Amino acid sequence: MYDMKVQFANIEFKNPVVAASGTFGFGEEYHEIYDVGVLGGISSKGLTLSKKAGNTGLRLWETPMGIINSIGLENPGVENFISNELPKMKRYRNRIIVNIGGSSEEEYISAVERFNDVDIDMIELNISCPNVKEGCMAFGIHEDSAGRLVKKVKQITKHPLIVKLSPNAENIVKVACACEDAGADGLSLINTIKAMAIDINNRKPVFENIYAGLSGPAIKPIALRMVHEVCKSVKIPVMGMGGIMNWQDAIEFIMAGAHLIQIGTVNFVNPEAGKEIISGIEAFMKTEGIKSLDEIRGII
Amino acid sequence: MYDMKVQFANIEFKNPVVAASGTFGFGEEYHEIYDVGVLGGISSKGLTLSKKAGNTGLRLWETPMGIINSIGLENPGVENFISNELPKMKRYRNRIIVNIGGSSEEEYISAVERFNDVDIDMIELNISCPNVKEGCMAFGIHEDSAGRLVKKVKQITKHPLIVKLSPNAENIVKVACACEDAGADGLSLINTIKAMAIDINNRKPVFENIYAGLSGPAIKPIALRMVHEVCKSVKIPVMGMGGIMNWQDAIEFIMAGAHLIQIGTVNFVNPEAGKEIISGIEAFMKTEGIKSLDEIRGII
Amino acid sequence: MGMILKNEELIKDIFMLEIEGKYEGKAGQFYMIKVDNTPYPLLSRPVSIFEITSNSIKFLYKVVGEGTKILSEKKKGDSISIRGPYGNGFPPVKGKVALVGGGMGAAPLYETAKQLMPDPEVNVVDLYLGFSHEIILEDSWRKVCSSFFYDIGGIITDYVDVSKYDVILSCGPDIMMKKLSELGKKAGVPVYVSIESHMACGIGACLACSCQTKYGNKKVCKDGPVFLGEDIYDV
Amino acid sequence: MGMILKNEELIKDIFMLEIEGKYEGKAGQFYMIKVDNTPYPLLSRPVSIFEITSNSIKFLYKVVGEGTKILSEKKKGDSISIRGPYGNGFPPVKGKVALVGGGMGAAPLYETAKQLMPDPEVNVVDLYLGFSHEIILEDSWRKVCSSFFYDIGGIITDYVDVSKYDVILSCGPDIMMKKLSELGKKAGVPVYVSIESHMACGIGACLACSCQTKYGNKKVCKDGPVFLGEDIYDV
Ligand SMILES: Cc1cc2nc3c(=O)[nH]c(=O)nc-3n(C[C@H](O)[C@H](O)[C@H](O)COP(=O)(O)OP(=O)(O)OC[C@H]3O[C@@H](n4cnc5c(N)ncnc54)[C@H](O)[C@@H]3O)c2cc1C
Ligand SMILES: Cc1cc2nc3c(=O)[nH]c(=O)nc-3n(C[C@H](O)[C@H](O)[C@H](O)COP(=O)(O)OP(=O)(O)OC[C@H]3O[C@@H](n4cnc5c(N)ncnc54)[C@H](O)[C@@H]3O)c2cc1C
Ligand SMILES: Cc1cc2nc3c(=O)[nH]c(=O)nc-3n(C[C@H](O)[C@H](O)[C@H](O)COP(=O)(O)O)c2cc1C
Ligand SMILES: Cc1cc2nc3c(=O)[nH]c(=O)nc-3n(C[C@H](O)[C@H](O)[C@H](O)COP(=O)(O)O)c2cc1C
Ligand code: FES
Ligand code: FES
Repeated sequence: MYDMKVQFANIEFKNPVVAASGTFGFGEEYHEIYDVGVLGGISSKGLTLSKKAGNTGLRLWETPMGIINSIGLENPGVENFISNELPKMKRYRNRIIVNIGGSSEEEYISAVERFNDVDIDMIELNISCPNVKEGCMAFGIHEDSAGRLVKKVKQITKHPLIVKLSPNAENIVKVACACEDAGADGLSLINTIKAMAIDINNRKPVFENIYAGLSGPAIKPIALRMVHEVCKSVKIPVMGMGGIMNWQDAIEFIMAGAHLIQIGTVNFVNPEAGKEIISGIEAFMKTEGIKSLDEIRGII
Repeated sequence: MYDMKVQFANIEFKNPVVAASGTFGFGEEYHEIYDVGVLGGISSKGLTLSKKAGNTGLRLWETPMGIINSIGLENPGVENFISNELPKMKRYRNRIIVNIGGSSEEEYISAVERFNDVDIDMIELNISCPNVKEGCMAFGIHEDSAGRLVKKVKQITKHPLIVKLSPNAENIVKVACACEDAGADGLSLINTIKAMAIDINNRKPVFENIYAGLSGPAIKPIALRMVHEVCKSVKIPVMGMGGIMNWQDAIEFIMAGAHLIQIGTVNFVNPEAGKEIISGIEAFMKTEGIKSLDEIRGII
Repeated sequence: MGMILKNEELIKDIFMLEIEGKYEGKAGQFYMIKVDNTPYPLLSRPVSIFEITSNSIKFLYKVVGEGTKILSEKKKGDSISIRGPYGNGFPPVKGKVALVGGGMGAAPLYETAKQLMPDPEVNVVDLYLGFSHEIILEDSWRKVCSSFFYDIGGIITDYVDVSKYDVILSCGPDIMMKKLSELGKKAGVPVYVSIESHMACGIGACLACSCQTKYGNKKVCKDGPVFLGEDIYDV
Repeated sequence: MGMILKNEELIKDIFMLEIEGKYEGKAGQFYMIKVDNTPYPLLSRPVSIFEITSNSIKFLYKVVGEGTKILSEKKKGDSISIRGPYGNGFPPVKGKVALVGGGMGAAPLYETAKQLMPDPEVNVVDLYLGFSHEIILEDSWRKVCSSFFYDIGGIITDYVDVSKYDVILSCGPDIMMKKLSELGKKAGVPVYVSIESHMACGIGACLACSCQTKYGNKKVCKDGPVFLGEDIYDV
């Protein structure tokens, strides 16, 4: 009756709630708290071709209803992921999205290529991480570099390709359109917003890199606006995220046009948020007599 | 001994704390709460050549540690301001900054020109209001339109000219540099960030204009980053703002390079904030043995 | 900072909050209540004066969202910060007065009735209240007026014979206040309405609460919340 | 959700919080405490187990910033949400054990001493605590160890003859734990240190708390907070 299923780039998700990259590890830790198999899917911690140690110095700072992180893509590398983490992720029997970062076109391409014969559901191309010195977000700032990269990656990948957009783009709508034109099967947005904090007592920036990425409810009104703008401008489906704390927020993103929503920071605030958001959406559909989310998607 | 004075575009401010445009009216209401003459200055509610009624529908929405407003530049118009409000503002004996909005070059120019023989301290050219349908923010999105407008206004005004930048600019640093090149005597940033909220029960956007402007502590980490980026790129002085809640935040902006800081949303949260921030800065200078804010300005 | 003397749930979701101290204010004015001592949520909530006693101020409020929810969890002995009184309040009136409230619009009418009853210029203070589910404080209302009428779940304006009165003071849903304003206009009886608006500053500086009136934009927080009904509603 | 039984200021800015309920945890593990029931501040604060009793859990904490300030304002009877226990805790030890704490690093050593004292494999539990201003809970510490040494304002490591012990468990400022690790390395005595890091998830998912060790990055929240000193400090 009340069907939460969502078709996204020809892949069926059992419900619209996906754990956001970098906030959920590979699912294991949260699986000790609730069955993460209830989620529509999990986007893996951002992977790079080779293992990365991430940034030194302080990595996390709390701000009013937000957090700034400077993790810097610490990850085990693609090979380790495939042998050690992926088999565990498979047990959850939901959609596996592999989030890929990189500092050069070649690195992205080699990492994506490696997955061609690996059983995953989708690649999420992260061209929006503000926390690594070279590359990554650089590709997401301008439509030309984004389009070029996406085109090349699309040519070589066998998996559906979604591109994760940066709110730091000069014009996020133009980047979105360029990705669509380059063949992306879907988009996800927003990644964190470039931000800063200063330790006034020590007269130093809080982060060694000075700038880092802001996420959490503080940015929700901005994220929602960007998701709405992008959804109005492209035909490919969108995963919306940025500050979602509860089912009400999730419904806002769906009404703004998102097919799926991702939850990041909220997992730290309430580790059971994923489960609760799914039941909240379900209850809302029942109360409002909504049979499929298609009825309310993009109505704004 | 501990001197809070700041020179900004050859104008002396008795301290670095200025009330932000649109959040302080013309000072009168707050003067019933404390002597607003203690502030370094007051930036007037955004004025347009003719009176404006502002936006219809809901104008304000609270978000996690932020507020979204869609006032839409309701104001009495330049003429009424000069005859009814300005004389009252003069009683406070601090710096009077006249904030000017407009929807066309001509409108800006006529409004600014009108002040040539009026005794005020400074013009703040608002090219960043996201809440009016035509113009205003449109000028602040791209460096070309911003530079062109500023150049023309600079030619005709007899007052020091500062330009208020939009965080929605494609590249705020480029806009800042274009304004500097065009002759601006200073910059102020940031105005509100384009944002959105949806009323899921009524399945409608909260605001008639759909998008409106986010301010408050939620945006502080983003504002601080932008102020830092701009201060590193221009030689003219900067008024920094966005989410400042207390003297610690104010010091962060000064360490990021701002000459003056403006306080907006905090006035609604704590109407005595202006006074408290000034004494907080003073106490900090004493404890740390800072004789002039020059010692810590831009040390990050 | 005041100390909470009482924060009691009268019926589901409706609370009476009492704060210790000497407070000022006239009928129809409101205070801005900071619901928590942390900066979150940022804005204070406007709430009408329910009653001013010699050593306290009382508010009657309904839990409708996050702010009022947080407020409802405060306990006796907790400290709380409020600012006010703000707004114009009800105007001075004479003769036969009807007070008409719907839902939480009842709140400002208690102090109003209390102040009007002993007024030598006022002959009659009839109080009409419409509740959606259940009556609250029945005995209290009765004590502060000439006659008390109430209704549950219906339309309170049906009970009010506007032409019997010299003036009507009202607070409640727009639809109720508009109806009254219409009736009042027909009968030549002035109807004053207390309206709501989202507010930021509460003192007239931000223009968040602007409302359109016959005489151009007015600020609900400063020029209002009480207006002449026919200046607000298109009647 | 647990109910607060006690939240008492022992000396300026240092509080003992007791929460009702049956809680688990071993010495050196921590809980994530949500300091308020509103979403603000977003993140929970990691706080070591001070003591587990049959019907409650206790935490000893210092007010250092906004979160702990908010926590300190909670009262008996308020409800509070905590998650845990997290982290590895101190390893099983044998023989003569010294526990060395500096500042709030004392907190996890109470439960540690309490658990070690009755352990048949453990012969001696000497407790060394360095305080900056004033001693707290003097009687309590004495009761849970073989010998209790303390110092105020000095350097507690000066009092510890590392070579007398089979193992050292410590918690405190980095400089103290580094010093101990050096002394331990020289004397061939393993020194375990409990380190701090800013945390978001507390369970190993976000990598906010990564720290560099001899064996590559480790997560303070999951692989720690207890590590072998020489794996962390360059000694
Ligand atoms: C002059 C005036 C007097 C009032 N007197 C009373 C009273 O005596 N008793 C009572 O129960 N309520 C009264 N209200 C309504 C009360 O202010 C709102 O119910 C309250 O602000 C809701 O806050 P919330 O956080 O629970 O709701 P949310 O919906 O979560 O609030 C979100 C935001 O919207 C604002 N908001 C939401 N509803 C309203 C509203 N109806 N009016 C104004 N702002 C709103 C809030 O202040 C907040 O900023 C009055 C409103 C005004 C303007
Ligand atoms: C494993 C572990 C056990 C701890 N046990 C205790 C204990 O038993 N008693 C005690 O008093 N303190 C303990 N702490 C330190 C305690 O977590 C911090 O003092 C507290 O988080 C400060 O929060 P705040 O909001 O008051 O400070 P703020 O500085 O305002 O906090 C801002 C942010 O930084 C984080 N933060 C600030 N200082 C620290 C710190 N030293 N360690 C980790 N995060 C920090 C906060 O969690 C918060 O997210 C422990 C820390 C860790 C990692
Ligand atoms: C600690 C942390 C680590 C993150 N790591 C990644 C990452 O590796 N790859 C990526 O695409 N996004 C990463 N993100 C961004 C999130 O996936 C998400 O886009 C962002 O946090 C906004 O959503 P939220 O507000 O719900 O957290 C990370 C975010 C956080 C907070
Ligand atoms: C209600 C409101 C009205 C505003 N009106 C104006 C305006 O008229 N002109 C202008 O330049 N900025 C206006 N602003 C923007 C503020 O001056 C300021 O740039 C912004 O709010 C960020 O600072 P804050 O976070 O301290 O509020 C307005 C902001 C608010 C909240
Ligand atoms: S609430 Fe600010 S003007 Fe009325
Ligand atoms: S706090 Fe998230 S991994 Fe340790």
